[in-house]
Amino acid sequence: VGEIRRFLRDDSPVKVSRSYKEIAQRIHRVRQELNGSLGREPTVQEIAGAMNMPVEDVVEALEAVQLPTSIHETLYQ
Amino acid sequence: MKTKNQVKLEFPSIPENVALARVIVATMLAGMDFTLTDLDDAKVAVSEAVSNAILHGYQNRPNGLVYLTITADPEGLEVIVEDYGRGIVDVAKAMEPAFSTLGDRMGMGFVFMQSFMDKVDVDSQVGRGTRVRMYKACRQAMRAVQ
Amino acid sequence: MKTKNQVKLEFPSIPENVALARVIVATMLAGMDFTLTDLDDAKVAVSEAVSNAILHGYQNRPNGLVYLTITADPEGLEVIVEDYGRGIVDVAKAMEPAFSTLGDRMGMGFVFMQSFMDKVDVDSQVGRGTRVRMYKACRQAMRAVQ
Ligand SMILES: Nc1ncnc2c1ncn2[C@@H]1O[C@H](COP(=O)(O)OP(=O)(O)O)[C@@H](O)[C@H]1O
Ligand SMILES: Nc1ncnc2c1ncn2[C@@H]1O[C@H](COP(=O)(O)OP(=O)(O)O)[C@@H](O)[C@H]1O
Ligand SMILES: [Mg+2]
Ligand SMILES: [Mg+2]
Repeated sequence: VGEIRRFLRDDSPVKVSRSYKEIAQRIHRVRQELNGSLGREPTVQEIAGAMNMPVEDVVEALEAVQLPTSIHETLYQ
Repeated sequence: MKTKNQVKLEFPSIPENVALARVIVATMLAGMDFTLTDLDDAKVAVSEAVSNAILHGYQNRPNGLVYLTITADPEGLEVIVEDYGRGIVDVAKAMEPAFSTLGDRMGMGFVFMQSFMDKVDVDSQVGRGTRVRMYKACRQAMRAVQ
Repeated sequence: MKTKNQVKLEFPSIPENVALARVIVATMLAGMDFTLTDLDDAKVAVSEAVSNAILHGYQNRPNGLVYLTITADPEGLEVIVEDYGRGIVDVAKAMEPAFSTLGDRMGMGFVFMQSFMDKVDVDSQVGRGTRVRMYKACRQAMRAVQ
Protein backbone atom coordinates (compact mmCIF):
# COMPACT_ATOMS: atom_id res chain seq x y z
CA VAL A 1 0.00 0.00 0.00
CA GLY A 2 2.84 2.36 0.85
CA GLU A 3 4.36 1.75 -2.56
CA ILE A 4 1.09 2.42 -4.34
CA ARG A 5 0.48 5.56 -2.34
CA ARG A 6 3.96 6.76 -3.16
CA PHE A 7 3.38 6.01 -6.81
CA LEU A 8 0.07 7.88 -6.82
CA ARG A 9 1.55 10.82 -5.02
CA ASP A 10 4.60 11.07 -7.21
CA ASP A 11 2.71 10.68 -10.46
CA SER A 12 -0.19 12.93 -9.66
CA PRO A 13 -0.26 16.33 -11.29
CA VAL A 14 1.87 18.68 -9.25
CA LYS A 15 -0.78 21.24 -8.43
CA VAL A 16 -3.08 18.87 -6.56
CA SER A 17 -0.32 16.89 -4.90
CA ARG A 18 -1.29 15.41 -1.59
CA SER A 19 2.14 15.91 -0.05
CA TYR A 20 2.02 19.66 -0.66
CA LYS A 21 -1.39 19.76 0.99
CA GLU A 22 -0.14 17.85 4.00
CA ILE A 23 2.86 20.13 4.38
CA ALA A 24 0.70 23.23 4.04
CA GLN A 25 -1.67 21.96 6.74
CA ARG A 26 1.24 21.29 9.05
CA ILE A 27 2.62 24.77 8.40
CA HIS A 28 -0.66 26.33 9.49
CA ARG A 29 -0.77 24.15 12.58
CA VAL A 30 2.79 25.04 13.61
CA ARG A 31 2.12 28.70 12.90
CA GLN A 32 -0.81 28.62 15.34
CA GLU A 33 1.15 26.73 17.99
CA LEU A 34 4.03 29.19 17.82
CA ASN A 35 1.62 32.09 17.88
CA GLY A 36 0.40 30.77 21.22
CA SER A 37 3.79 30.06 22.74
CA LEU A 38 5.52 33.23 21.51
CA GLY A 39 2.58 35.57 22.05
CA ARG A 40 3.13 37.05 18.58
CA GLU A 41 3.10 35.93 14.99
CA PRO A 42 6.14 33.72 14.30
CA THR A 43 8.52 34.56 11.47
CA VAL A 44 8.76 32.15 8.54
CA GLN A 45 12.21 31.17 9.77
CA GLU A 46 10.76 30.22 13.15
CA ILE A 47 8.06 28.10 11.50
CA ALA A 48 10.57 26.41 9.20
CA GLY A 49 12.90 25.83 12.15
CA ALA A 50 10.15 24.18 14.19
CA MET A 51 9.32 21.94 11.24
CA ASN A 52 12.96 21.19 10.52
CA MET A 53 12.42 22.25 6.93
CA PRO A 54 14.15 24.82 4.68
CA VAL A 55 12.27 28.14 4.44
CA GLU A 56 11.94 27.83 0.66
CA ASP A 57 10.04 24.56 1.07
CA VAL A 58 7.54 26.37 3.28
CA VAL A 59 7.06 28.97 0.56
CA GLU A 60 6.79 26.35 -2.16
CA ALA A 61 4.22 24.21 -0.36
CA LEU A 62 2.01 27.21 0.42
CA GLU A 63 2.23 28.47 -3.15
CA ALA A 64 1.48 25.04 -4.61
CA VAL A 65 -1.75 24.60 -2.66
CA GLN A 66 -2.96 28.09 -3.34
CA LEU A 67 -5.80 27.88 -5.83
CA PRO A 68 -5.88 30.42 -8.65
CA THR A 69 -8.21 32.78 -6.82
CA SER A 70 -8.80 36.32 -7.93
CA ILE A 71 -7.43 39.13 -5.88
CA HIS A 72 -10.94 39.79 -4.57
CA GLU A 73 -11.34 36.27 -3.21
CA THR A 74 -7.85 36.37 -1.71
CA LEU A 75 -8.67 39.46 0.26
CA TYR A 76 -12.28 38.98 1.21
CA GLN A 77 -12.64 35.22 1.67
CA MET B 1 21.13 37.69 5.71
CA LYS B 2 24.37 39.37 6.67
CA THR B 3 24.97 41.44 3.59
CA LYS B 4 23.07 42.71 0.54
CA ASN B 5 21.50 40.44 -2.03
CA GLN B 6 20.27 41.79 -5.34
CA VAL B 7 18.42 39.56 -7.77
CA LYS B 8 17.52 40.78 -11.26
CA LEU B 9 14.93 39.13 -13.48
CA GLU B 10 13.67 39.59 -16.99
CA PHE B 11 10.60 37.77 -18.29
CA PRO B 12 8.00 38.07 -21.05
CA SER B 13 4.62 39.70 -20.37
CA ILE B 14 2.58 36.54 -19.99
CA PRO B 15 0.24 35.83 -17.03
CA GLU B 16 2.16 32.69 -15.93
CA ASN B 17 4.99 34.92 -14.80
CA VAL B 18 2.89 36.70 -12.19
CA ALA B 19 3.08 33.52 -10.09
CA LEU B 20 6.81 33.32 -10.69
CA ALA B 21 7.36 36.88 -9.44
CA ARG B 22 5.29 36.08 -6.34
CA VAL B 23 7.30 32.99 -5.49
CA ILE B 24 10.62 34.73 -5.94
CA VAL B 25 9.68 37.63 -3.69
CA ALA B 26 8.21 35.24 -1.10
CA THR B 27 11.34 33.09 -1.13
CA MET B 28 13.59 36.08 -0.57
CA LEU B 29 11.37 37.38 2.24
CA ALA B 30 11.26 33.93 3.86
CA GLY B 31 14.99 34.06 4.54
CA MET B 32 14.60 37.37 6.36
CA ASP B 33 12.82 38.63 9.45
CA PHE B 34 9.25 38.40 8.10
CA THR B 35 6.06 36.52 8.98
CA LEU B 36 3.73 34.55 6.72
CA THR B 37 1.33 37.51 6.82
CA ASP B 38 4.12 39.73 5.52
CA LEU B 39 4.76 37.21 2.73
CA ASP B 40 1.09 37.12 1.76
CA ASP B 41 0.94 40.91 1.75
CA ALA B 42 4.06 41.29 -0.38
CA LYS B 43 2.81 38.61 -2.77
CA VAL B 44 -0.41 40.53 -3.37
CA ALA B 45 1.51 43.77 -3.94
CA VAL B 46 3.93 42.16 -6.39
CA SER B 47 1.11 40.37 -8.22
CA GLU B 48 -0.67 43.67 -8.69
CA ALA B 49 2.42 45.47 -9.99
CA VAL B 50 3.40 42.68 -12.40
CA SER B 51 -0.20 42.22 -13.57
CA ASN B 52 -0.37 45.95 -14.29
CA ALA B 53 2.82 45.80 -16.34
CA ILE B 54 1.38 42.97 -18.43
CA LEU B 55 -2.24 44.09 -18.67
CA HIS B 56 -1.89 47.87 -18.87
CA GLY B 57 1.77 48.44 -19.80
CA TYR B 58 1.85 45.88 -22.62
CA GLN B 59 -1.95 45.68 -23.06
CA ASN B 60 -1.81 41.92 -22.72
CA ARG B 61 0.56 41.42 -25.63
CA PRO B 62 2.89 38.53 -24.75
CA ASN B 63 5.98 39.97 -26.40
CA GLY B 64 6.82 42.70 -23.88
CA LEU B 65 9.57 42.29 -21.29
CA VAL B 66 9.02 42.89 -17.58
CA TYR B 67 12.00 43.61 -15.33
CA LEU B 68 11.99 42.74 -11.66
CA THR B 69 14.79 43.83 -9.32
CA ILE B 70 14.69 42.61 -5.74
CA THR B 71 17.16 43.97 -3.23
CA ALA B 72 17.37 42.55 0.26
CA ASP B 73 19.44 43.95 3.09
CA PRO B 74 19.23 43.53 6.87
CA GLU B 75 16.66 46.35 7.10
CA GLY B 76 14.13 45.23 4.50
CA LEU B 77 13.27 44.31 0.95
CA GLU B 78 12.93 46.56 -2.10
CA VAL B 79 11.04 45.38 -5.18
CA ILE B 80 11.18 47.25 -8.48
CA VAL B 81 8.84 46.29 -11.32
CA GLU B 82 9.54 47.91 -14.69
CA ASP B 83 7.93 47.76 -18.10
CA TYR B 84 8.66 49.54 -21.37
CA GLY B 85 5.00 49.74 -22.29
CA ARG B 86 2.50 52.55 -22.85
CA GLY B 87 3.03 54.45 -19.59
CA ILE B 88 0.55 56.32 -17.39
CA VAL B 89 -0.89 59.72 -18.33
CA ASP B 90 -1.69 60.89 -14.78
CA VAL B 91 -0.02 58.85 -12.02
CA ALA B 92 -1.83 60.60 -9.13
CA LYS B 93 -5.18 59.89 -10.76
CA ALA B 94 -4.20 56.27 -11.56
CA MET B 95 -3.38 55.69 -7.90
CA GLU B 96 -6.79 56.81 -6.65
CA PRO B 97 -9.05 54.05 -5.29
CA ALA B 98 -11.43 52.60 -7.88
CA PHE B 99 -9.75 54.37 -10.79
CA SER B 100 -9.22 52.13 -13.81
CA THR B 101 -8.86 52.75 -17.53
CA LEU B 102 -10.38 49.32 -18.16
CA GLY B 103 -14.13 49.10 -17.56
CA ASP B 104 -14.24 45.68 -15.92
CA ARG B 105 -11.49 46.24 -13.36
CA MET B 106 -11.65 47.16 -9.68
CA GLY B 107 -9.01 49.84 -9.88
CA MET B 108 -7.60 48.77 -6.50
CA GLY B 109 -4.13 47.57 -7.53
CA PHE B 110 -2.20 50.64 -6.40
CA VAL B 111 -4.31 50.84 -3.22
CA PHE B 112 -3.33 47.27 -2.35
CA MET B 113 0.33 47.97 -3.08
CA GLN B 114 0.23 50.96 -0.77
CA SER B 115 -1.56 49.18 2.05
CA PHE B 116 0.59 46.04 1.93
CA MET B 117 4.02 47.63 1.52
CA ASP B 118 5.64 50.37 3.59
CA LYS B 119 6.44 52.57 0.61
CA VAL B 120 5.38 52.75 -3.04
CA ASP B 121 6.83 55.10 -5.67
CA VAL B 122 5.62 55.24 -9.24
CA ASP B 123 7.55 56.74 -12.10
CA SER B 124 5.99 56.71 -15.55
CA GLN B 125 6.30 58.30 -18.95
CA VAL B 126 3.68 57.99 -21.65
CA GLY B 127 4.99 55.85 -24.51
CA ARG B 128 8.12 54.99 -22.51
CA GLY B 129 7.00 52.79 -19.64
CA THR B 130 6.44 52.51 -15.93
CA ARG B 131 8.60 51.80 -12.90
CA VAL B 132 7.03 50.85 -9.57
CA ARG B 133 9.30 50.77 -6.53
CA MET B 134 8.03 49.16 -3.34
CA TYR B 135 9.68 48.71 0.03
CA LYS B 136 8.89 46.52 3.01
CA ALA B 137 10.79 46.91 6.29
CA CYS B 138 11.73 43.85 8.34
CA ARG B 139 9.96 43.14 11.62
CA GLN B 140 13.11 43.99 13.53
CA ALA B 141 13.64 47.23 11.66
CA MET B 142 10.01 48.10 12.41
CA ARG B 143 10.46 47.39 16.11
CA ALA B 144 13.58 49.53 16.27
CA VAL B 145 11.60 52.52 15.00
CA GLN B 146 8.73 52.09 17.45
CA MET C 1 1.94 26.55 -21.57
CA LYS C 2 0.98 27.26 -25.13
CA THR C 3 4.00 29.20 -26.26
CA LYS C 4 7.58 29.80 -25.16
CA ASN C 5 8.53 31.38 -21.86
CA GLN C 6 12.07 32.53 -21.20
CA VAL C 7 13.09 33.85 -17.81
CA LYS C 8 16.53 35.38 -17.25
CA LEU C 9 18.07 35.89 -13.83
CA GLU C 10 21.20 37.47 -12.46
CA PHE C 11 22.24 37.09 -8.83
CA PRO C 12 25.36 37.34 -6.66
CA SER C 13 27.35 34.24 -5.78
CA ILE C 14 26.02 33.73 -2.27
CA PRO C 15 24.70 30.39 -0.97
CA GLU C 16 21.18 31.78 -0.26
CA ASN C 17 20.59 32.02 -3.99
CA VAL C 18 20.92 28.27 -4.54
CA ALA C 19 17.51 27.90 -2.88
CA LEU C 20 16.12 30.70 -5.00
CA ALA C 21 17.26 29.03 -8.23
CA ARG C 22 15.65 25.78 -7.08
CA VAL C 23 12.31 27.40 -6.31
CA ILE C 24 12.23 29.23 -9.64
CA VAL C 25 12.90 26.08 -11.64
CA ALA C 26 10.33 24.15 -9.60
CA THR C 27 7.71 26.85 -10.14
CA MET C 28 8.26 26.85 -13.89
CA LEU C 29 8.13 23.04 -14.07
CA ALA C 30 4.97 22.95 -11.92
CA GLY C 31 3.01 24.68 -14.67
CA MET C 32 4.09 22.08 -17.23
CA ASP C 33 3.65 18.38 -17.90
CA PHE C 34 5.94 17.10 -15.13
CA THR C 35 5.50 15.02 -11.97
CA LEU C 36 6.66 15.83 -8.45
CA THR C 37 9.54 13.41 -8.94
CA ASP C 38 10.61 15.39 -12.01
CA LEU C 39 10.50 18.56 -9.93
CA ASP C 40 12.66 17.06 -7.21
CA ASP C 41 15.13 15.76 -9.78
CA ALA C 42 15.42 19.09 -11.56
CA LYS C 43 15.83 20.89 -8.25
CA VAL C 44 18.80 18.71 -7.35
CA ALA C 45 20.40 19.25 -10.77
CA VAL C 46 19.99 23.04 -10.60
CA SER C 47 21.28 23.16 -7.02
CA GLU C 48 24.40 21.30 -8.09
CA ALA C 49 25.06 23.59 -11.05
CA VAL C 50 24.50 26.81 -9.11
CA SER C 51 26.52 25.54 -6.14
CA ASN C 52 29.37 24.74 -8.51
CA ALA C 53 29.27 28.24 -9.98
CA ILE C 54 29.50 29.76 -6.48
CA LEU C 55 31.90 27.30 -4.85
CA HIS C 56 34.23 26.45 -7.72
CA GLY C 57 33.64 29.19 -10.31
CA TYR C 58 33.87 32.08 -7.85
CA GLN C 59 35.67 30.10 -5.12
CA ASN C 60 33.03 31.17 -2.59
CA ARG C 61 33.64 34.87 -3.09
CA PRO C 62 30.27 36.65 -2.73
CA ASN C 63 30.93 39.29 -5.39
CA GLY C 64 30.60 37.14 -8.51
CA LEU C 65 27.47 37.12 -10.65
CA VAL C 66 25.65 33.94 -11.62
CA TYR C 67 23.33 33.96 -14.66
CA LEU C 68 20.38 31.61 -14.93
CA THR C 69 18.32 31.33 -18.12
CA ILE C 70 15.26 29.09 -18.05
CA THR C 71 13.38 28.41 -21.25
CA ALA C 72 10.11 26.50 -21.23
CA ASP C 73 8.21 25.36 -24.29
CA PRO C 74 5.60 22.65 -24.83
CA GLU C 75 8.34 20.02 -25.26
CA GLY C 76 10.42 20.63 -22.15
CA LEU C 77 12.55 22.90 -20.02
CA GLU C 78 16.07 24.14 -20.65
CA VAL C 79 18.18 25.53 -17.81
CA ILE C 80 21.45 27.37 -18.42
CA VAL C 81 23.72 28.26 -15.50
CA GLU C 82 26.64 30.56 -16.28
CA ASP C 83 29.47 32.04 -14.28
CA TYR C 84 32.42 34.24 -15.20
CA GLY C 85 34.71 32.55 -12.73
CA ARG C 86 37.86 30.47 -12.93
CA GLY C 87 36.69 27.87 -15.46
CA ILE C 88 37.48 24.15 -15.70
CA VAL C 89 40.82 22.82 -16.95
CA ASP C 90 39.56 19.42 -18.15
CA VAL C 91 35.77 19.16 -18.48
CA ALA C 92 35.70 15.41 -19.26
CA LYS C 93 37.78 14.71 -16.15
CA ALA C 94 35.63 17.06 -14.03
CA MET C 95 32.50 15.16 -15.05
CA GLU C 96 33.84 11.78 -13.94
CA PRO C 97 32.19 10.30 -10.85
CA ALA C 98 34.00 11.13 -7.60
CA PHE C 99 36.30 13.68 -9.24
CA SER C 100 36.67 16.87 -7.24
CA THR C 101 39.36 19.54 -6.99
CA LEU C 102 38.30 20.16 -3.40
CA GLY C 103 39.37 17.46 -0.98
CA ASP C 104 36.25 17.32 1.17
CA ARG C 105 33.70 17.05 -1.66
CA MET C 106 31.95 14.04 -3.13
CA GLY C 107 32.57 14.96 -6.75
CA MET C 108 29.09 13.77 -7.72
CA GLY C 109 27.53 17.07 -8.87
CA PHE C 110 27.88 16.45 -12.59
CA VAL C 111 26.80 12.83 -12.15
CA PHE C 112 23.58 14.00 -10.46
CA MET C 113 22.94 16.56 -13.20
CA GLN C 114 23.36 13.88 -15.85
CA SER C 115 21.15 11.34 -14.13
CA PHE C 116 18.36 13.76 -13.26
CA MET C 117 18.18 15.67 -16.54
CA ASP C 118 17.86 14.33 -20.08
CA LYS C 119 20.82 16.24 -21.42
CA VAL C 120 23.77 18.11 -19.92
CA ASP C 121 26.35 20.13 -21.89
CA VAL C 122 29.28 21.87 -20.29
CA ASP C 123 31.27 24.62 -21.92
CA SER C 124 34.19 26.10 -20.00
CA GLN C 125 37.30 28.17 -20.51
CA VAL C 126 39.99 28.58 -17.89
CA GLY C 127 39.99 32.11 -16.52
CA ARG C 128 36.80 32.93 -18.45
CA GLY C 129 34.03 30.94 -16.87
CA THR C 130 31.64 28.03 -17.22
CA ARG C 131 28.29 27.45 -18.88
CA VAL C 132 26.17 24.41 -18.01
CA ARG C 133 23.17 23.71 -20.21
CA MET C 134 20.62 21.15 -19.01
CA TYR C 135 17.44 19.93 -20.63
CA LYS C 136 14.46 18.00 -19.31
CA ALA C 137 11.74 16.72 -21.66
CA CYS C 138 8.07 16.81 -20.64
CA ARG C 139 6.26 13.56 -19.82
CA GLN C 140 4.22 13.83 -23.00
CA ALA C 141 7.26 14.52 -25.17
CA MET C 142 8.89 11.47 -23.55
CA ARG C 143 5.90 9.26 -24.31
CA ALA C 144 5.85 10.42 -27.91
CA VAL C 145 9.41 9.18 -28.35
CA GLN C 146 8.78 5.77 -26.78
N1 LIG D 1 2.32 49.46 -15.73
C1 LIG D 1 1.32 50.24 -16.16
N2 LIG D 1 1.32 50.74 -17.42
C2 LIG D 1 0.31 51.53 -17.88
N3 LIG D 1 -0.74 51.88 -17.12
C3 LIG D 1 -0.81 51.44 -15.85
C4 LIG D 1 0.20 50.59 -15.31
N4 LIG D 1 -0.13 50.30 -14.03
C5 LIG D 1 -1.29 50.94 -13.80
N5 LIG D 1 -1.70 51.62 -14.87
C6 LIG D 1 -2.91 52.48 -14.98
O1 LIG D 1 -3.39 52.76 -13.66
C7 LIG D 1 -4.74 52.33 -13.52
C8 LIG D 1 -4.99 51.88 -12.10
O2 LIG D 1 -4.25 50.71 -11.81
P1 LIG D 1 -4.76 49.73 -10.68
O3 LIG D 1 -4.94 50.52 -9.42
O4 LIG D 1 -3.88 48.57 -10.61
O5 LIG D 1 -6.22 49.29 -11.17
P2 LIG D 1 -6.66 48.29 -12.34
O6 LIG D 1 -5.47 47.44 -12.72
O7 LIG D 1 -7.75 47.47 -11.73
O8 LIG D 1 -7.12 49.13 -13.49
C9 LIG D 1 -4.94 51.27 -14.58
O9 LIG D 1 -6.29 51.13 -14.96
C10 LIG D 1 -4.06 51.78 -15.71
O10 LIG D 1 -4.72 52.75 -16.46
N1 LIG E 1 31.32 26.31 -12.40
C1 LIG E 1 32.53 25.72 -12.19
N2 LIG E 1 33.65 26.46 -12.24
C2 LIG E 1 34.86 25.90 -12.03
N3 LIG E 1 35.05 24.59 -11.78
C3 LIG E 1 33.97 23.79 -11.73
C4 LIG E 1 32.66 24.32 -11.94
N4 LIG E 1 31.79 23.28 -11.82
C5 LIG E 1 32.52 22.19 -11.58
N5 LIG E 1 33.83 22.48 -11.53
C6 LIG E 1 34.94 21.51 -11.31
O1 LIG E 1 34.44 20.21 -11.53
C7 LIG E 1 34.67 19.39 -10.38
C8 LIG E 1 33.58 18.38 -10.24
O2 LIG E 1 32.34 18.99 -9.95
P1 LIG E 1 31.21 18.18 -9.20
O3 LIG E 1 30.94 16.93 -9.98
O4 LIG E 1 30.04 19.08 -8.97
O5 LIG E 1 31.88 17.78 -7.83
P2 LIG E 1 32.20 18.66 -6.53
O6 LIG E 1 31.43 19.94 -6.60
O7 LIG E 1 31.77 17.80 -5.38
O8 LIG E 1 33.68 18.91 -6.54
C9 LIG E 1 34.79 20.36 -9.24
O9 LIG E 1 35.54 19.83 -8.16
C10 LIG E 1 35.48 21.55 -9.89
O10 LIG E 1 36.88 21.35 -9.98
MG1 LIG F 1 -4.08 46.65 -11.48
MG1 LIG G 1 29.52 20.19 -7.26
